[in-house]
Amino acid sequence: MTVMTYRQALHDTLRAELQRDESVILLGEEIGVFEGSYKITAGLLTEFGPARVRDTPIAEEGFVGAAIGAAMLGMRPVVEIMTINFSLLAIDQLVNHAAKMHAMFGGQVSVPLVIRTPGGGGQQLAATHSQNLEVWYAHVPGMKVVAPATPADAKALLTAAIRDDDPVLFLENLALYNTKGEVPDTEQLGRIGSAAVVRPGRDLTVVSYSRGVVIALEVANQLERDGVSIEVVDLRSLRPLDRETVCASVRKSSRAVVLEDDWLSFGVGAEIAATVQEGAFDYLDAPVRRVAAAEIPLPYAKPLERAALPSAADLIRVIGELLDATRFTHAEGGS
Amino acid sequence: MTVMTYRQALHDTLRAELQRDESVILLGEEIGVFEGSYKITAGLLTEFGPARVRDTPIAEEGFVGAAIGAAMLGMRPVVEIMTINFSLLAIDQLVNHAAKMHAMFGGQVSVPLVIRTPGGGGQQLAATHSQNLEVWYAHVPGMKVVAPATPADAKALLTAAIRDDDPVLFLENLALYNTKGEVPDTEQLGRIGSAAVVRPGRDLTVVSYSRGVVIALEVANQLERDGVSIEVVDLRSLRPLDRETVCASVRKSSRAVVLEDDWLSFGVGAEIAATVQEGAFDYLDAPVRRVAAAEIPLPYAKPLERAALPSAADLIRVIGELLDATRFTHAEGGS
Amino acid sequence: MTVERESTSTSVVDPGPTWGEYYRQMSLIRAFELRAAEMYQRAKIGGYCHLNLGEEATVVGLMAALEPRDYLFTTYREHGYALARGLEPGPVMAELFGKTTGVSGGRGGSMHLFDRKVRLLGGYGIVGGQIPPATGAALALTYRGEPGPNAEAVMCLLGDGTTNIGAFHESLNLAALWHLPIVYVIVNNGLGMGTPVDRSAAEPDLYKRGCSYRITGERVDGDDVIAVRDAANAALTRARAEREPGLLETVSNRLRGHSVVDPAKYRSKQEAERLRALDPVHAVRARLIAEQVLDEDTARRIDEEAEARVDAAVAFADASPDPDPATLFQHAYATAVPNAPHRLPADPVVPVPELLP
Amino acid sequence: MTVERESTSTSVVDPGPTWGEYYRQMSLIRAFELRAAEMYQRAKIGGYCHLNLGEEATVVGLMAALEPRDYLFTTYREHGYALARGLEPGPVMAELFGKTTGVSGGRGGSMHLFDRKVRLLGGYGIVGGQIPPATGAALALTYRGEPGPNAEAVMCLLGDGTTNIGAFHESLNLAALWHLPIVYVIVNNGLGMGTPVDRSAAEPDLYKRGCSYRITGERVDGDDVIAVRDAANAALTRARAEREPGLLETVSNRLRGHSVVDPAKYRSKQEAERLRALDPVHAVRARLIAEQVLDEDTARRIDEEAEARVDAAVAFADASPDPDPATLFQHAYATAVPNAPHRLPADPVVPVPELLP
Ligand SMILES: Cc1ncc(C[n+]2csc(CCOP(=O)(O)OP(=O)(O)O)c2C)c(N)n1
Ligand SMILES: Cc1ncc(C[n+]2csc(CCOP(=O)(O)OP(=O)(O)O)c2C)c(N)n1
Ligand SMILES: [Mg+2]
Ligand SMILES: [Mg+2]
Repeated sequence: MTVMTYRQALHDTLRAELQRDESVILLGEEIGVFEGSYKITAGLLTEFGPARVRDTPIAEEGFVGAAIGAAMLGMRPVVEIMTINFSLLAIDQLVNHAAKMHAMFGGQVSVPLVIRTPGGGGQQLAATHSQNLEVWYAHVPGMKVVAPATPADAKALLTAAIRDDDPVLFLENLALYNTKGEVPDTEQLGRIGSAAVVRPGRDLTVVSYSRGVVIALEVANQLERDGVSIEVVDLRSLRPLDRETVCASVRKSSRAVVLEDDWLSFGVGAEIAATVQEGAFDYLDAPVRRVAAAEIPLPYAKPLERAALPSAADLIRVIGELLDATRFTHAEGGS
Repeated sequence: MTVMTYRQALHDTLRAELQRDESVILLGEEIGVFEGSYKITAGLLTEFGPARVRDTPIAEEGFVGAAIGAAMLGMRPVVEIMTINFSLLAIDQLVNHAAKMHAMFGGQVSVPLVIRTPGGGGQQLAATHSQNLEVWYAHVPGMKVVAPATPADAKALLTAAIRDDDPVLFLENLALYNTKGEVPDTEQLGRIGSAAVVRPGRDLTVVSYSRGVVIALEVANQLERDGVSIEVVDLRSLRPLDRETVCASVRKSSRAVVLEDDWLSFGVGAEIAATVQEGAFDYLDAPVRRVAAAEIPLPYAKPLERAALPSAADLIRVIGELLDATRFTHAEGGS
Repeated sequence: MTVERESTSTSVVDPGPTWGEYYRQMSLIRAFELRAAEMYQRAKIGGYCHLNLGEEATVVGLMAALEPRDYLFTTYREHGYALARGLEPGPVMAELFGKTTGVSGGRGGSMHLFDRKVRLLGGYGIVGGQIPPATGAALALTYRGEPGPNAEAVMCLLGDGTTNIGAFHESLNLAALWHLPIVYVIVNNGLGMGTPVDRSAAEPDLYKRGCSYRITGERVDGDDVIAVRDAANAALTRARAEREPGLLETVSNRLRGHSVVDPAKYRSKQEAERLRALDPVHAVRARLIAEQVLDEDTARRIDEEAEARVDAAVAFADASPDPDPATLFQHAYATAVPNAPHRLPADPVVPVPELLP
Repeated sequence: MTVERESTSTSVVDPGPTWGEYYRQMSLIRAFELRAAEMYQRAKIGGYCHLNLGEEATVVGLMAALEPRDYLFTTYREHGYALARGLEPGPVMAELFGKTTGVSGGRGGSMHLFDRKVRLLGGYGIVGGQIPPATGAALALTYRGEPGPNAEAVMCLLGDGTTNIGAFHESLNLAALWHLPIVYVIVNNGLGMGTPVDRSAAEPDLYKRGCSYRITGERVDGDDVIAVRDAANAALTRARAEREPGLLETVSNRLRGHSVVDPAKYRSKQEAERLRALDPVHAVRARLIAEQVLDEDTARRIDEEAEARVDAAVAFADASPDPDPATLFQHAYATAVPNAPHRLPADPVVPVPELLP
């Protein structure tokens, strides 16, 4: 085990996969000479040369599509899209092409492509540079979407994504890059499609993914001091979605909150709440609540941005409401 | 009142708005000389000339973005995107630009733009031409998204969309164009953001929108003969979403099914189920169920396509399951 | 608008087996497409159905230049290419019928023919969508082998209307910048749906649109099989040897509507008649007979053989089984993972455990 | 790579009030940008912050050509344009500080300056995103008035790296096809982040990239205010009178990193020094003094005045109020509609009615 940042875990995994498999290539804007907007690919151009680590022009539709074509011929391109906001320029290639090819062409071709891209707000990057649009990709059959919250999962899931034969959107988060955690030194192959109970608890389940998990764990630790026992489920994978792990947790705890950085309506939390009310209907003591971003193009000014994004305080407030409501119900019910 | 097709209602409304307001212009591929892929704009080029009814090259990002710029200067462009699948090529302009501008520029500019586009499968158009991606747009603050199910609503909501100062995605459906209904002869100004109980009932609420409403009504009529009373809520608007009308219905009926043509995970139904379990938690006698498309790139072959898309039979089966389950619970509960 | 054809081929009819084969292919494509139209009217074929009628000489010329080792990316208007690339008419027709024996297992339909064996890497229905992947396929080739006369290359087809979309620009820039072995072929049939070239492209001499990437383009008469073949050959040779992308414009006509359902009312009677007179299959046939490369009997036999093959294709497609709905999720993913949502429309989201009593 | 500058301006320094004003603007932009960098380091400014350092002559030349009636669309590197367009430094700095008195009410920040009054229709942070709307604004002008010397026009700025994106291609084609009164200006500062032009554009003579739309382009020395102004004027004149789009490339240097946080390590020491020697503000200042258009005292006064205005701008921004979180949903929609989701992160989705006892 080594303690390292999320950034380092990504970097080391890319390096290991480049070393291991000649068909792995990296493509993206500024990943080579500039060493990556967020320095994930620092040093890799020097080590592997410009054919393996390829700087592209600003042409998202073009180079993402080119990565798809290369993947069709057996390469394993790992593409960095600078932020998920810019993936909109390539979304036709991802959704109308990469996600369709395997099924539409009757299984004759596969597209072993990884799109690495960070999402998230909170950096005062304003409305067009602060989005969390992973729910769009999670909606699309043919895609796989993973969103690791820890350096260890970043390593394990990036390894799995690169070796997977389907297009995988690998979601990073600007606010996670500098977070630290223990990472196993040996090769790790994560399981795409499986969630994890990252903290066991009795009273209430908080479901989240990516950066939200960090906040959920903070809140869980804090509330423990008040005698409240929170279970935290880290989805890790949005497509496929591990509904069973989520429902099993709520069948135990009877209450759930979903925390996400994204806008509420039609967000990830909607699917989780819908799943839980179906899969744990008879176990729920209170409605599943969602803590999510205010539905507004995210403003630049710090006080507005702060008000719009969900915080630990918001999560604590909603947990409090649910536990109060539940106690009330319990009292009434005579338990 | 005149009985007319959904297509005719759209055509007549476009014509009326072109006559009424000089700033209304139509743009799109093949809307002029070709008269529209689905002939919605037939005759309008001849009547209003090529400046008002403008054929565009195949350049969705370009012409949608151009419509945005024209809207910023006070025009009211109504753009046809041939099908919603092609909107992916323009989605950066719609989501990163049109939806952001009013808020991001501090209210100094508005974008009175309408995007008309049909979605839907069932025409054997295969995976890339059969999608229902309206949920993506419904997720985005700054957008308005309407999805009328009837010719009358098509008229009222298109009129409202054209006169609205925000970008509106106006969702049509290939399978609705030839459906007929009564349309008032006088000007109708619909209310964006409001759902409607289009059929009252007692036992269970079916929530749907666009073509799903037609199926829901069919099923409701059919089940009435069996003594089952179904309430049908037509969302009509996906953003804003009229949660109160949905919840009020379920608070009466205690059971709900959402029917949608789209894939299940992270679809419209997820938001509806999540909303209902929160807004009508204590009233629900059974989980909200969702009837939605199988999660697979839609195959071309008819038997596969049929199996993948939700049908009246699917809806009936799920309603049956819910009512059975409920009766069982009721019996147990001793009512 | 009539696009003038700059490099009219001066090729005399070269006698010998080649011409017989070219005419055989043209005749087959013609017969296949007419039958496809008929089968569409009879609802054996669904969705959209775009035909190569009028483009037969282009199709055959291009495919004559393409080596088996090369990769081909096409548009939704690709039946003829599949045939000229050597696929049997049966599995192609079966795909149009949505049968399991179809080249794409009935999952793609008319717009999405794919066959790994002959390196036909797909028909694509999103305008311009094939261009970036084709470019990326050429990129993959640069990791595989050295440039040289025997190198592999990619051919990417696109329509005239498609030169106006962003993917065209982005891809050609990448190909030039990265020195990729690819030939982009603009199949200029004069129209994108109902829109003539000069109403969609501000530079209607489409072969000149490589200028923005220092790619020199060439225009050939798309009704001239040999001219098309030779121009494609030259571009492919350069792509193989020098790893430089090429741009070729073939100019032909679309004899019918955009797809089977389009009556093409936006074309005048005279225009339709003018086009009929230019029918490249009739023209080649007449010329071959006139120049005594084929005699009328041989030509008739070729046409009859084409008809017979198409008859057999229809019979094959008709007799083939429909895909079983139980196979719906068969190709959901290439790599299996837990929790993949294989769920029919009325199934519950999760299996709900029985409540304890 | 050094981009050669084809049309080096032969303009002598024309004496009189013009030059004083141009230098005043250049000096103000320089002072403003240096202060912005400082304020960013002091965390008064958040997000990304891209500066016009090295582009001052281009900015001033372009804005000298643009009439008040014209519309301007810019990129995220636009502080200087806002100033040269006549906005007070105070509200511009206040926008960078995220204050209510900012030009965009503090909602846009550095990348999204907008001011209706001076027809600055936005800074845009998505590369190429401004090009289609700018093109559409020009389309709107064709419904408003007749072509002629007094017609309105649009100027759309974009960077060298931005010529490789699809929106550039699609927009220029539309503008040419529809005869729109717009001038696209490629502000070629040699780099897109760390990528030199010849590694991103297969035709690195960017002004030639109008060829695909029959738009003739021109390249000017972006360090030469007069040359820039005159070339922009010529293109605008044609856009107004003939309704033909223009393409102008200005060649200058980016003196620092891509944004304030970029140390530009990918540039060698020598290169950085070479660029410093080319600093257009210093060069113009020295030349004006050498040719006795300004004396050293006047120049110093201008510089001091610029510093003072920027001091005042910072004071103004600092003293301005932060937006009140209660106004979060103020500009959610231009047309109010029922059920708009004005909900804070911890609010319930719907108000839940009290259960009857
Ligand atoms: C992105 C996108 N926009 C629009 C369409 C609808 N469409 C299908 S084919 C076509 C015309 C294409 O014309 P051209 O490139 O000349 O090819 P041709 O059909 O003539 O072979 C259009 C507009 C589409 N399929 N994809
Ligand atoms: C679509 C998109 N892709 C990538 C980026 C990240 N990005 C911001 S500026 C920039 C470089 C642009 O270079 P250029 O056009 O030369 O403009 P300059 O910054 O030099 O003014 C990049 C890649 C973005 N903002 N949008
Ligand atoms: Mg064509
Ligand atoms: Mg630049």
